[in-house]
Amino acid sequence: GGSSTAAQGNPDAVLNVGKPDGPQAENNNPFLETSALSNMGYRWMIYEPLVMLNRVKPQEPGKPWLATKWDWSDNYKKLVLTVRDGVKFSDGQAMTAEDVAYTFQLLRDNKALNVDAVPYKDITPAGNQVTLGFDTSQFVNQVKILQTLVVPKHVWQGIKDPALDLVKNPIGTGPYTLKSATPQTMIVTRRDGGYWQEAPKVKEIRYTSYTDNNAQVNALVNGASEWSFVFIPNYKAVYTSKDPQHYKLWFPAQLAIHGLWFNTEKAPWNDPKLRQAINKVINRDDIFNQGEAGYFYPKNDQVTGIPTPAGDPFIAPQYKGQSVQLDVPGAKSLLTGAGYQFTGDKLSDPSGKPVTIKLTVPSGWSDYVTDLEIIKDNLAQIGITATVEKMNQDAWMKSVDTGDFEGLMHWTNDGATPYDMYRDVMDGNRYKPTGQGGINGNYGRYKNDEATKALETYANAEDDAARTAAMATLQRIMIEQQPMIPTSAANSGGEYSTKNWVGWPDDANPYAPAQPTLRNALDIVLHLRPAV
Amino acid sequence: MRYLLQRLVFYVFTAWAAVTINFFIPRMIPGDPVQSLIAKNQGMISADAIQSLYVLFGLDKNESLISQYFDYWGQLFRGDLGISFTFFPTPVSDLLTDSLPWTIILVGITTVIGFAIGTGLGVVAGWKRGSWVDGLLPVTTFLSSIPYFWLGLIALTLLAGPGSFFPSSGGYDPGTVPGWDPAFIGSAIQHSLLPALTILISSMGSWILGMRNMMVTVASEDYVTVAHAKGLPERRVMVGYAARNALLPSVSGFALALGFIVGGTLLVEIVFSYPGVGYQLFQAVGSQDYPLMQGIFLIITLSVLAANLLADVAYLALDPRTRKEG
Amino acid sequence: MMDPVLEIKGLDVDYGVGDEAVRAVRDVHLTLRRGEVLGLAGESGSGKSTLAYGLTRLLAPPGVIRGGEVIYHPADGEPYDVLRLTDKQLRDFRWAETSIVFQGAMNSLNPVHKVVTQLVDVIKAHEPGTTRAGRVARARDLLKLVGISADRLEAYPHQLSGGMRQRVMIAMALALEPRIVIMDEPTTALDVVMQRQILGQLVELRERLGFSVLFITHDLSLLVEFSDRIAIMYGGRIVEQAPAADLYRDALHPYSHGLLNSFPALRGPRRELAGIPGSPPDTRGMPSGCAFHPRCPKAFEPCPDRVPLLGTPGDPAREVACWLHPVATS
Amino acid sequence: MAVPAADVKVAQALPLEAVARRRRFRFLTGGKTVTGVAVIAFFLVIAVIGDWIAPYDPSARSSDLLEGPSARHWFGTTHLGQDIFSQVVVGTRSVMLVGLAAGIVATILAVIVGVTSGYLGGTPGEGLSALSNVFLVIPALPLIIIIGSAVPTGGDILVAVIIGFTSWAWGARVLRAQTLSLRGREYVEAARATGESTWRIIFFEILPNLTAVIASSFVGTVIFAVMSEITLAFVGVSGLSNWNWGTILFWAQSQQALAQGAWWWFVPAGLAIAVLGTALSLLNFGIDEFVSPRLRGSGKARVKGADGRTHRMRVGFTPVLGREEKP
Amino acid sequence: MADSAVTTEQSPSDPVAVGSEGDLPVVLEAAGLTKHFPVRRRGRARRSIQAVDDVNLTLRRGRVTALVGESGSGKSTVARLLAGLHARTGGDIRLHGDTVNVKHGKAFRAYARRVQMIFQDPFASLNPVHTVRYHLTRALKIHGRAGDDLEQALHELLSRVQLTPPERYVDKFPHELSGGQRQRVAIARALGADPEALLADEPVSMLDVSIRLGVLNLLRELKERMHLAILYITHDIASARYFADETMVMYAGRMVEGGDSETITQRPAHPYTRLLIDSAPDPDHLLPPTQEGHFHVKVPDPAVDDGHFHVKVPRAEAGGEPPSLIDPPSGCRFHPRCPVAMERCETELPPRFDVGDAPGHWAACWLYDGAAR
Ligand SMILES: Nc1ncnc2c1ncn2[C@@H]1O[C@H](COP(=O)(O)OP(=O)(O)OP(=O)(O)O)[C@@H](O)[C@H]1O
Ligand SMILES: Nc1ncnc2c1ncn2[C@@H]1O[C@H](COP(=O)(O)OP(=O)(O)OP(=O)(O)O)[C@@H](O)[C@H]1O
Ligand SMILES: [Mg+2]
Ligand SMILES: [Mg+2]
Ligand code: NI
Repeated sequence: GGSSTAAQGNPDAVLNVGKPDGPQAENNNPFLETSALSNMGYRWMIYEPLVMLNRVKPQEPGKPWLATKWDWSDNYKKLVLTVRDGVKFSDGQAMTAEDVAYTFQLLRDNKALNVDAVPYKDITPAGNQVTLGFDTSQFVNQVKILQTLVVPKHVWQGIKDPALDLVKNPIGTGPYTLKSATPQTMIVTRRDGGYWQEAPKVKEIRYTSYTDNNAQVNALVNGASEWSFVFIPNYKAVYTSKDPQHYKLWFPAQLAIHGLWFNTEKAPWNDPKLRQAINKVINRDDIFNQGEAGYFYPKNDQVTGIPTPAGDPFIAPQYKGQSVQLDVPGAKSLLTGAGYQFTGDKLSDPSGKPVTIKLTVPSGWSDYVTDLEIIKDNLAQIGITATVEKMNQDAWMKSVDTGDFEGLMHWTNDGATPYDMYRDVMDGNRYKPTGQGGINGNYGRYKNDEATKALETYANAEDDAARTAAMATLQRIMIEQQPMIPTSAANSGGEYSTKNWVGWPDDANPYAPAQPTLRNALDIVLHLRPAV
Repeated sequence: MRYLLQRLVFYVFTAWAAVTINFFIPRMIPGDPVQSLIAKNQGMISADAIQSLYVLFGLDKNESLISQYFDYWGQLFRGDLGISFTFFPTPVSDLLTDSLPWTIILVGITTVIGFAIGTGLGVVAGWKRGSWVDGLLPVTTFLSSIPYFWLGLIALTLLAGPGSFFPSSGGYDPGTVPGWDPAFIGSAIQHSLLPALTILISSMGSWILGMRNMMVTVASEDYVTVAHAKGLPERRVMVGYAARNALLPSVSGFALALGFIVGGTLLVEIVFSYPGVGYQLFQAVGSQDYPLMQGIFLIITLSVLAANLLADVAYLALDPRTRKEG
Repeated sequence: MMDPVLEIKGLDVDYGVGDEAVRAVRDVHLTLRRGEVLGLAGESGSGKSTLAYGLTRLLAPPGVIRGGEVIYHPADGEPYDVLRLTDKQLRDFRWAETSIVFQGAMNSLNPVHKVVTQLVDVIKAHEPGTTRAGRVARARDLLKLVGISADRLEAYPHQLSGGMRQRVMIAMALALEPRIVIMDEPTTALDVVMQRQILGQLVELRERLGFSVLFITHDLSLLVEFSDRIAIMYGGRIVEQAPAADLYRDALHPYSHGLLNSFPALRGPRRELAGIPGSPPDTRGMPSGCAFHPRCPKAFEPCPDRVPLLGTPGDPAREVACWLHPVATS
Repeated sequence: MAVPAADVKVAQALPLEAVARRRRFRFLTGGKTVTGVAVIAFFLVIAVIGDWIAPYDPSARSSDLLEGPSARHWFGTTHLGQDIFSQVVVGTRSVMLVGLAAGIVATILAVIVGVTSGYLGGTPGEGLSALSNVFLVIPALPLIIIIGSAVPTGGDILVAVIIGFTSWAWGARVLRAQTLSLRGREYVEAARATGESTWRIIFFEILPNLTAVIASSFVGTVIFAVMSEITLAFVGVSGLSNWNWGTILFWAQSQQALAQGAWWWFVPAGLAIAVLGTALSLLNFGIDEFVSPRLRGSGKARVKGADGRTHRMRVGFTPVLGREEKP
Repeated sequence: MADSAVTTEQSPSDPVAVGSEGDLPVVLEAAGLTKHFPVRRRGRARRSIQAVDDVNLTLRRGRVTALVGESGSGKSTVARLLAGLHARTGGDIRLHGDTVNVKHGKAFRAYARRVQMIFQDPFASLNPVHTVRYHLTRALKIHGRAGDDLEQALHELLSRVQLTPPERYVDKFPHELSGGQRQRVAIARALGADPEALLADEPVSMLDVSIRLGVLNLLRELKERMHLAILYITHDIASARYFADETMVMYAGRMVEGGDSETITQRPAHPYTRLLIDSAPDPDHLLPPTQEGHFHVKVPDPAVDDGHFHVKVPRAEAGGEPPSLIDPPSGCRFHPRCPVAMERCETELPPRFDVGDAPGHWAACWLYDGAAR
């Protein structure tokens, strides 16, 4: 609940959103991740997706938004979209199937804009319907396609090179229009009318870009920011305790993970037994509490690595409810069983070489550094000497790209199903030998034909049963082979204050991830009510 | 005139060399802007986007470094600084017009004030050796030895906070829209106070010290003794004779400081979330944004050179001995 | 005998204080009379400059005046001690009553101000009532006085030759028509032709304006030619003082004698020169007794132990401090 | 009024050489310089023995998470329970090492470029001078950041070398100016006339006379290097993998120590930097006074007269001892 | 007014009679020596300071040749040219008749061994950071004269310049020495090479009167003992008379008069020399300074009874400013200041004319044109 002064405190019905992204340029191109519009998140106040999907519950079908109906057929090779009637762009022109089709054409024709690399082929508008045809099954891409935002054809037709345009005056179907944009602050205001559904209560949203986390947290603490997505160490002391009644944060997991990767081509890390043993000793609680401040990247100890609860529907029945247990003796016996020896408290591999590992991390990434420090301690318990080496980010990126590392913390892709995440971990089609750069996933150089096959099956299967089977296979491989060791789930959340506005998503009402830059941000804004 | 012409040739050469170095050095960094962008977003941009980003940034064409170098010069001569990667496709020049004024106003004014106050105190300290102003020296030395980001953070913690007059971040109030209206200017000034104070405190010491030592040196010159012997009023001797001459070496230091305004304030801008060039450069380096880096380097180089030229001219104006004539 | 304008009594000047102090000028008694040129000679380091700056309190740190009096006799009014003046009084006294021409003219002129500024400055400070035009006109006249054309008023010091700069300094020294002009080696940096030009002018001006000159140099032959009276310094003390011609003909102090014997003569018979054996005393460890005794060919029993006092050896116009010439009074 | 003979004897008792030597090292007697030397010596000792005297392994985690200063942890602990006192102590080595090594690299470069360009004159001299001007124009800190990121995992020495390579230009410029003025000195000409070779003139006639300038530029570079290293570590771009004061501040900052109220995490390292910087500046004073006899000669600003009154040394108004300055 | 009496009294210690100069072997010789310093200032035309123009000079064994002239007339430049420290613009330098053309390396060292220079300022010509020992050892070592017993050679050298006992001086730094002692060290350093010719550039001008004499006497003694050829540069013409056998007068980069010292100082021929001598302070002259000075010019005019007439010029005006060397006056460079300048002086450069009053006395002045013929 809010206080009675809240409404008085916010007579203009302003919502202050902050992000620690540094000064922005006036760039409102909705297709580019580099634009201020995307960075700050006001993209979704202006442009709207065809379908509103909730990442927290990936299995839910999604809310019809600009499309009222979407029908897949021909094993996900064909999609028929029914476009909503009565939607108007903010310049007053009606949105039609033409606009939707035009948007897809833009993506198809401009490789640079097609960030998701969806292989669009046939795009045919007809009446209030648009039909998309594909050469391959788009099962795994369905979310990406349905979430596509719609731009007005009459505006974009006149743009010479859509990838190089700053779109000074963005026009979309969303409830807000851009009022002003300066490097520090961008302001959107509610449309005077003509929005296709009930207008939001928030009249104006101010997006402020702070230069670093400290400034952003400061702003949250002193109320200058009411909604943000930023890492807060010791959040209780620093943030929520400052106003426990109003200051909240919520960071639900999404279907992507962070974890410890090995170059699985390098001995002894090519030995699944060793990896399994390590999996048994990594203290995920410590990582969660100390590295991730007890909330940031949610703890992930599901044996399959699939974050819960978002991934619950995908976990094979035999693995449901199983979590990794800290088990140092178990790890030790597993190792001795596999021919490893302990001399004193040092581990050596079957060939007698001591097992050591160099863990690398970009020097400024404090949570990963902390995670690795913890892992280093954990590994010492089974006699593995680890060193944490901080290097600069670019060099680290390069070492990831070429496989020039022994162990490191890295993330995976995110998707509507665990497919994307598993694909990143063990897709043999993406394998490149150590030393060769240009890799796109599979940083661990993991090669397992069964896994590759299972991934292909999952993407192209004709029926759900085959998919479920493939998913189970992948999970089994993950457990048996442990190509990487998940430590945390990726999140999509945020900090918010209920002082002026209520109606935010939370555990009780998880209708959207509370992150101001995701599509769902619009859904959240539409849910907000002034605190009374 | 001939002298200035000579300097000009020198400046042109230096500018060329600096621009060339500025072009090649950023390209020594391993990796590329796309990877940096992906790393920055840690999974928020999917790995599938790599290809589209390469296409977007135009990095898919394999051009040799040398031909890029010549293209770059071509661009420069057209007055085109290129397009930033981080803020693709915003032209670098737009970014600079956004950020430069902030830096120039904040740091420029504080540099000038710092120089003026520091030099003034230095004059008095040097003239009245042993007086209380002289006693300030150890204090200012200590203050100027404190890393100023640290000073800034402490100042933020102690002075800024909920309800404080000093805002804790930004260049202006988020509610105001930049423009020449009193509300905005007032808020901009209010926001600049703390960073300005930090810069002032940590930069004044060296001015005081330099000027004091020069004053002590100059005070023992014969012409100062003559000025005393002439029975001139003390102020006239101090200002017109001693300080006027002692100032000369500080002029080039000051000019250089003016030149480094653009580049030297990275940390202040980070600490105070101030929307200036320093932070932009830091960001550009972090994300391998060559065009932006080069653009900022170019500005820094040019402003240092311009400041040097200014120093030359100022010297010419201040020190008649450098005006060589037959 | 002419009236005194400046009497120096028992002046002691040190560099530094305490044990480290250098006693550069010790117990100096000297009188400058109206309208005369008093030459002050002596080896380098004997304290000539120190004396000159000390009496106007212009010594740079670490110089301190340890004691003594400098009595000035103004044209009208009671004599007063310059060392007792307040800062304000001293400032007014300076230049109006006593002006100084320093050794190096290049360093005496402020390099960043024009000649006219520096000339006008001094007039303005002492005669605030004058108008700027009047002051500039004065400055123009002054330059003419020393034979520099008025168009050099707008010049900066570095645009003038050494000789011109020195003459500008002389012009400046005369700006307020002071009664005393102190000249510290005004011509050592110049060559003989220039030197003679400038000194000729100076002597002529003195005739016209009637000021007294304290002329410092270690070039005795120059002094003999130009001054009325000569005082010789050694080791911080005046050791002899006499009319120029008398001193030249018959120096009483062995040091003065030695000095005169160190100049090769340009005319007259070529003679062998003896010079002075030994080297000048170290200021930090001055010999006891007569400071000259270690180098003195005529040193005898009292010299190493007792300091000879300056006194009249018979001829009332002269004074000497040497045990060879017992003095009537002390 | 004669000087008592006893006075003279005392003055003579001091052997001349001793006096001269004493004067040479007079700059060491100033309180400022002694303080500077003492503090730097202290830090150097810590740098050497830091690893042994640190009570804990600076990276070791413990269960005392984020605790304030106590008898067990003098400077408190980090969010991982690491002992901050140990971090500061152990971190001293890296700071001193980088500072000194960068100072040495930069000084050597500055000497080579500055002195040669000053002495040689002509086209090679101008060329070298242009080179140092170019390096002067290029902003050092960003350059250090960039070069720093070009080398993956540099140790301290590498960072020092990079800082050294980017910060020599100012010193070279000063040295060049000095050399230019020394080149015309008669003793250099005299050495040439004696038949000395060029390199001998540079190394034996000119360089020794630049000692003080070189020393002061060395100290200046050390200050700059220390600040750069700390800045690099603070913004988290350096390849430094071990502890230094900058990394402590980086951690404090990334864990928002001040917002958490953990001032102990932030203050000691910052103060250590300020104290070291002050000490280095103080040393610089000493060197300055050593270089400029004028700063040296004007040692005391106040003197005590025989009457016990103090007089302020003033240019233009020589104090008259035993007399009041103002009636 | 009558001339002051001229008593040419040969110093008893002077070993060389004036007339015998031709017999002594020439050590170092300069013919047509010219040095122009380029100046880089405004204006397109490349200008230069004509510091030394067409100078002829001969240094003979065991003789002192004085070079006098006002400040900036090019005296030091001549010495530097002879020492090989400047490259000459034109002319020839011959050591024992062989043209010298070396700038560095071994050959230069060999030359330096035979021709050494003493610099003007004893305070500046010794490196403050090196001891006396270093300075002298280097001089000995470079020229391979260190031999087996360096210490011995050092002591010998110091004794030769009367710095005795040597042990007291070897380990001193220059700042611990007095001016005279420094100048002696500088001389010792020059002697360390055991040269044949010594170029002494105002070796005493910075010294105190009493010390000055000591150094001059020392140099003279060395000349006599070691038969050095010495070039003594000064603008103190009285000391040239005292010390040198032969004197040359320079004005604005050119030699204007030469001859044996006594003749030059007592019977100067060139108007500039006269100005110089008249300006020198001289207690014996005892002319009231304001009185007009006068020039004695010997002209071939039988009408004048005593063989010369007097030109009366007020002294102060006789001076005038020294000429610019960038744009030197045409003809005789002295003509703008010359009280007896004639028309041809402005256009034609006067060659050397024999004055005729003493052997070897010449002047570059049109006044003596007739005297020669
Ligand atoms: N700042 C100083 N500190 C210590 N001693 C000094 C200082 N200035 C001068 N002296 C000493 O005082 C003595 C007198 O110096 P002063 O300059 O008066 O000599 P001078 O007779 O003018 O010599 P010169 O003819 O060389 O100008 C000298 O021995 C000198 O060494
Ligand atoms: N290195 C140089 N570059 C340019 N000009 C020079 C150089 N050396 C000397 N000159 C000029 O050459 C002229 C002669 O100088 P030089 O030093 O030979 O005179 P000098 O007769 O020795 O004078 P002084 O008696 O003052 O020592 C002067 O005008 C001087 O400015
Ligand atoms: Mg003096
Ligand atoms: Mg000379
Ligand atoms: Ni006559």
